[in-house]
Amino acid sequence: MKSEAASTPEQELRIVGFLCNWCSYGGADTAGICRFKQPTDLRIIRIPCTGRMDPLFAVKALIYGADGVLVSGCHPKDCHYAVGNYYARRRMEVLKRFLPFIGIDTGRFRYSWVSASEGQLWQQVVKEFSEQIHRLGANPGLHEKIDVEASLFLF
Amino acid sequence: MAKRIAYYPGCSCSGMAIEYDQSTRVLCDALGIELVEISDWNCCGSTPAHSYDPLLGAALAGRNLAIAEAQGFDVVMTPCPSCLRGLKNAVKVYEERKQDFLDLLQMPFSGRIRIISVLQLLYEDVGPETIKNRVQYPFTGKAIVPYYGCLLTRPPEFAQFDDPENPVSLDELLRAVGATVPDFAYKTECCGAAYGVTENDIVGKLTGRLLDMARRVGADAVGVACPLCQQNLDLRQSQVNRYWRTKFRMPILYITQVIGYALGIDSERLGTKKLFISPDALLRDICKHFEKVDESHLG
Amino acid sequence: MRIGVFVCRCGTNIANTVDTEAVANKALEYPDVTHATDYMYTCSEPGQQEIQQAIKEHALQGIVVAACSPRMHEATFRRAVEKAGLNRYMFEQANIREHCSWISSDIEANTRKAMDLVRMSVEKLRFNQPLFSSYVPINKRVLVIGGGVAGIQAALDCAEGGLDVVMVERESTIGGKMAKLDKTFPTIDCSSCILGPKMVDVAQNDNIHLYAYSEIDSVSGYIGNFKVGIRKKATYVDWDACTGCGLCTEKCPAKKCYDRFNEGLGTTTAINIPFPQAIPKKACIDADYCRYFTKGKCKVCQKLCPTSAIRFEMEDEIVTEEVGAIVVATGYDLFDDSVYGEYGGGHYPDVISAMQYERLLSAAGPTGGHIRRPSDGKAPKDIVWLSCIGSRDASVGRPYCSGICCMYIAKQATMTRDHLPDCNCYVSYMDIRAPGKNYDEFVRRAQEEYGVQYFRGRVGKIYPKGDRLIVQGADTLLGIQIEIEADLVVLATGIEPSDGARGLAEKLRISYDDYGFYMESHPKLRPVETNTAGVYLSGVCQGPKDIPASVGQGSAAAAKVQALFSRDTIETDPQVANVKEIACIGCGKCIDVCPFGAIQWKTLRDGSQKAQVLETVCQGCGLCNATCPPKAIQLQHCTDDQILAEVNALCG
Amino acid sequence: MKRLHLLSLQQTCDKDFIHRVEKESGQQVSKCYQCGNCSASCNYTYVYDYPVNQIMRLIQLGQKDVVLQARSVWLCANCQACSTRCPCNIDVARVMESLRIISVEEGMVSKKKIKLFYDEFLSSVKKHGRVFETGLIAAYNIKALKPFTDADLGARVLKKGKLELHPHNIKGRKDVAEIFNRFEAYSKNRDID
Ligand SMILES: Cc1cc2nc3c(=O)[nH]c(=O)nc-3n(C[C@H](O)[C@H](O)[C@H](O)COP(=O)(O)OP(=O)(O)OC[C@H]3O[C@@H](n4cnc5c(N)ncnc54)[C@H](O)[C@@H]3O)c2cc1C
Ligand SMILES: Cc1cc2nc3c(=O)[nH]c(=O)nc-3n(C[C@H](O)[C@H](O)[C@H](O)COP(=O)(O)OP(=O)(O)OC[C@H]3O[C@@H](n4cnc5c(N)ncnc54)[C@H](O)[C@@H]3O)c2cc1C
Ligand code: SF4
Ligand code: SF4
Ligand code: SF4
Ligand code: SF4
Ligand code: SF4
Ligand code: SF4
Ligand code: SF4
Ligand code: SF4
Repeated sequence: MKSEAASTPEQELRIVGFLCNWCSYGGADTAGICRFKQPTDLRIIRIPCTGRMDPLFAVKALIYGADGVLVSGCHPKDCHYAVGNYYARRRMEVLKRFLPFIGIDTGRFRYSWVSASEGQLWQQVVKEFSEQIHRLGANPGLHEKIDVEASLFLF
Repeated sequence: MAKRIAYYPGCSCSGMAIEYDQSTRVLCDALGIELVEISDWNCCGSTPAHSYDPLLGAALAGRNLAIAEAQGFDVVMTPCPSCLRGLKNAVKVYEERKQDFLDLLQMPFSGRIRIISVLQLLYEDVGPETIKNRVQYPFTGKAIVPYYGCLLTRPPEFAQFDDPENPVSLDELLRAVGATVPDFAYKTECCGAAYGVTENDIVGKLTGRLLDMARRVGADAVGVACPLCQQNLDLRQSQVNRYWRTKFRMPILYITQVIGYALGIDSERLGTKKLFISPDALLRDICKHFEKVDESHLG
Repeated sequence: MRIGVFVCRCGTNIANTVDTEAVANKALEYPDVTHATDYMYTCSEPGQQEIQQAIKEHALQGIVVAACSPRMHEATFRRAVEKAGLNRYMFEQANIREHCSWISSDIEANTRKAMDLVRMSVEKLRFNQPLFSSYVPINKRVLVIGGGVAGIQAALDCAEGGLDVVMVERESTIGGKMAKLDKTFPTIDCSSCILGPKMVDVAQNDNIHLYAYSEIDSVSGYIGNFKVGIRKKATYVDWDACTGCGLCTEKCPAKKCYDRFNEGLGTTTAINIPFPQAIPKKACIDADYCRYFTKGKCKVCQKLCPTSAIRFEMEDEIVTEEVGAIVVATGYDLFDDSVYGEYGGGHYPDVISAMQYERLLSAAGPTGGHIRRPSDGKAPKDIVWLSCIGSRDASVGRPYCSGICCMYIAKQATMTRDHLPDCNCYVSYMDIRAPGKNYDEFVRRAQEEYGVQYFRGRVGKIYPKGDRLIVQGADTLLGIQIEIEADLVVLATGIEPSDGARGLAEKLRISYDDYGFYMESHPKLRPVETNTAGVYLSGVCQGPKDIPASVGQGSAAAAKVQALFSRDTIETDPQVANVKEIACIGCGKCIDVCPFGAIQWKTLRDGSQKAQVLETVCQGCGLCNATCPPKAIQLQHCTDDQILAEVNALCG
Repeated sequence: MKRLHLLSLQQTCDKDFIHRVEKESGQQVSKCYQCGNCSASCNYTYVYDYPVNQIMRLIQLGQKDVVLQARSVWLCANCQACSTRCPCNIDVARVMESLRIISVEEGMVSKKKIKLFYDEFLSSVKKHGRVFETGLIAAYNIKALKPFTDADLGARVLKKGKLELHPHNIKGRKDVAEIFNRFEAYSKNRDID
């Protein structure tokens, strides 16, 4: 079954957000509580920690047609689990370098650090990233079929 | 210990401090170190060039290093701490502003050359132990205070030698020749060298302080490793005495002269006659025939 | 699975910008959804009842509520579904308020987004599994590491509450630094008068078992059930027999031993009781100095001891204790001032540290409380204190403020003026930091009533002149250089974590900062907890503090332990990692990354090694899950399948 | 010294000057927390108009004119005591040196005689390849209008045979002069940038 987003008018694109429960998810809540207006393209998935973030999730989303992927967590040093986001940062950096190999524009991927109180910052991150994705336009999809599972071994 | 290194005397040591140059040469010779003067060396620019732009100073000093490199040397030794700083600065500027430096110098330069002072050579490469074993006339019973001056060990990251607050190299060399070495609190205080000519009130005050402290700790002489310090303490001692109404008559000897003398080198060859405050009485206590030393043991 | 979807209107909060009815209708098209409706206030009593009723009526097996943020009401709804007989993890909440209705006024776009969010929740829920907490019994004994004032306070508060306390102190007596102090700011109470009774209480309390002269060897287990190996270091004296009579210490011929208690002012004997009020008051031989150990001959103490307590053959011994919680109170050490060559600490005898000065002031100290300078025993006429030695100094790697020295300088200077009214006291300072209750008043008094001369500016150099010291400094308020001739210079050395703090942290699996101070779980809201459940902090081991703050934290840590022990069991959070043993290839990567040491090896019958998660220790971060190459380890309730289901709902 | 009475912080703060000092010296002046250790350690504080910690403070406040005209800038002997002891790891001597360089560029040299000495020194080097001490001191004393300074010493130096009466011209003195020329060209270009 097709998702709702796919059948929407042209101007709305599909952005998947992976947010850690303790900081950025709370930051997005704060932005909402403060009624900070944001573009509507983003859909958020809650994870306990950016350390939980398997780069494969982002790769799969992009391969299956998401137009952008945003990962956000606690500021380095503020991780609820002490070090999770250090691992995350390393993995995200590798991911960024890897995306061009499967023909995906690195501009479609971004990670950020936003704390639970930084509603304003969250609004800014969402605005900027949404604008960036709109500039890039809809994800054209992959030209070549690639073995997603195999790509795992690159990490 | 046959060893060949490049030698940079510098302007002071070929003029006012000629005895530092002489004593350095004869001492190294006696220790089996062959000094090869950098051919046609030029002034390193010293503080004045540095004050315009460290780049200018670096290029002037760099010419000497480039010549030494071309002659195949990997170590340059200089007795003068001010030249030491100038030469080391050249390497530093070369690392920081390579292109500007080379544009100015217009000579091939690799920057791999090591620059040391004669004090460093004596302390690290020869070692107090070696010197101790070769002493003929120990300075037993004589108190010599070690005065390093401000430049030899500071700033520590640049000097890469000894401790910046409590250096010991000169102390240990003096001890090696049998001298008593009192705790000298002004070891690294600045003597005002840079203003010998321009602001001699300042020099008078600072050197006076140094001499006073040396006397308080019971010094018979001051051992130095810098031509500018030496000049201020020795040549200007009379000015200090006028300024402070004191009657200092404190011999100021280069470390190369002290060691050379202890090793049995003729004082004439060490240039002690050129000192303004005569060290003769002190030297006579060490060796009665100080004017006619038998140098046969030097080999 | 039969899924019910409830879309909340939140009054107008959601309904104003989301067509909730349309969202509910759309939900009926999603797989497994058998019931969907919208409701005015879902979290209200009637709202919850509506859900419970629907569960029964439609035999629902899973519930999705599309409403506010789960950070707001997830717990409420989980309880509600549980009451209706579902497992509480068969619930998902879609955030259509904070993440949707409130951040855009475009009704069409919001409605579309809400539909997506509900769909993602439904797809995730289809992979949910019932999860069950387990209950592990708590061993209601607590270990306190470090017997300074902070550890003593924690131990006494716990024992007061009826808990069994094990205290481990590495010196031969408890008391820590406070036992060395003479008087304490800001009230100038006598330190041993207020600490002494507490130390005695530790000795006399039946609930406290003290291991002095002992250290932590190993720690295993988890909250409620730690197993701790304690190394009892050899004292060469049988403490059950020793009565602390002190005969041995009087006659021991090895009299040139470094006196740790007196900070190296003076010497002591190889067999030694640190001070008269020591707890336990037992003798201990320092093998580095004892003639029998160094030269093979002596045994004078053995001949003298009336209770035959000396045991030269004694060796270190490891004992094991089982506890349910740990309080770390290992305090601090002082910065080594000899790093500053220009001040001559360790070189000039009359340049001493503030702790040494504290011993000079103490009536029980090496000078009997008379202020005498170490070089020649003369009473000083001019004393200079230098603040911030090894504090606020990036060039020696100590950029932080030690927090206590400004105050103890004021204390030492006023007390000096009391003891020696003719002695001039000078203090060099950069800023005066005295933010406690009655603290600034105290510093003002030092200046106004006691005539202590403060000058603002650091000191550049100290050097001897005759038998005095010249202190060369600057008065930056005047913009000039100044000189003071002094008989004695006191360096206010800063605080650093106690020696070995890092090693202990590794054993306890707690984190420490760049300097080795232990990290609290949250700098404001969880100041005595660590990120390792069941391990608490108190005193200076967490960061510079004075006595009131150390004691306060000791009590706070005790309160946390009491709260933990007020239950008989710990309910574990089942949202933890879990290993599918068949898939595990035994690579050990998960063990390496887990920040909490929650994974260990398990050997199967065929001898193969598999990872195994300690449910009670796992905090549910998921780092292992993301790391595991064959994805054998999965974080329950947030598995790869569940996350990918959400991704697929959007992009598939 | 020119005493400052009222400093209007916004109007007199020259931010470009702060950047220039920081760039020239490679030091971050905002790191200075005014402990005063540099002034406590500096042997020249007593002749300075502004002790060196105040120089640092004035730079932080962007007080270009006051700083560049300060006597302290040219009385600093570059002895490195301050840099060795600064708790904030600031190379203070390097900052002072940068101020000398900038003050030359800006024509704001406070101690003209020291500058004069440096000029004479360098022109001696440019001419001969090495410093001709006798000529240098004579030239300096005449230009500084104090021909008899150190005259008492002159005779004694002469007696010891230490004064050279003729300059030693090195063979490569043209090469040395070329370095000076290239440097001048380089400085001019840099000014235009
Ligand atoms: C000179 C000076 C004067 C002071 N004056 C005052 C004052 O007047 N008023 C005031 O409020 N504060 C004062 N303080 C501060 C006061 O000393 C501290 O706040 C207080 O002692 C902290 O207590 P603590 O228990 O945290 O640490 P500590 O007293 O350091 O106790 C820690 C204990 O743990 C032990 N230990 C360490 N590591 C281990 C280990 N691995 N295993 C087992 N045991 C271990 C140590 O041996 C020690 O007994 C002063 C400090 C100094 C330096
Ligand atoms: C401008 C400012 C900024 C600050 N920033 C920080 C910061 O960044 N970080 C930080 O750590 N601290 C900060 N603080 C300090 C912080 O606010 C306090 O430390 C903290 O709020 C103290 O909490 P409290 O519960 O003790 O007191 P309060 O917050 O004052 O709470 C006391 C409560 O008791 C109620 N109450 C009072 N009397 C009665 C009565 N008789 N009966 C019933 N109720 C009563 C009051 O209404 C109040 O709700 C700041 C303070 C200020 C002024
Ligand atoms: S469940 Fe949340 S959204 Fe619904 S009424 Fe309650 S607070 Fe509002
Ligand atoms: S060991 Fe013996 S002599 Fe020493 S204090 Fe104990 S009981 Fe007394
Ligand atoms: S055996 Fe050791 S401890 Fe005992 S009296 Fe002799 S030296 Fe002292
Ligand atoms: S408390 Fe005072 S003396 Fe101690 S580090 Fe802080 S400012 Fe310096
Ligand atoms: S989820 Fe986190 S805490 Fe739990 S075992 Fe995995 S890495 Fe360790
Ligand atoms: S990382 Fe995965 S495969 Fe490796 S040991 Fe852990 S659970 Fe097993
Ligand atoms: S020593 Fe360093 S920090 Fe202190 S006043 Fe001088 S420059 Fe500033
Ligand atoms: S370098 Fe200059 S400012 Fe620094 S201490 Fe020396 S003379 Fe003073």
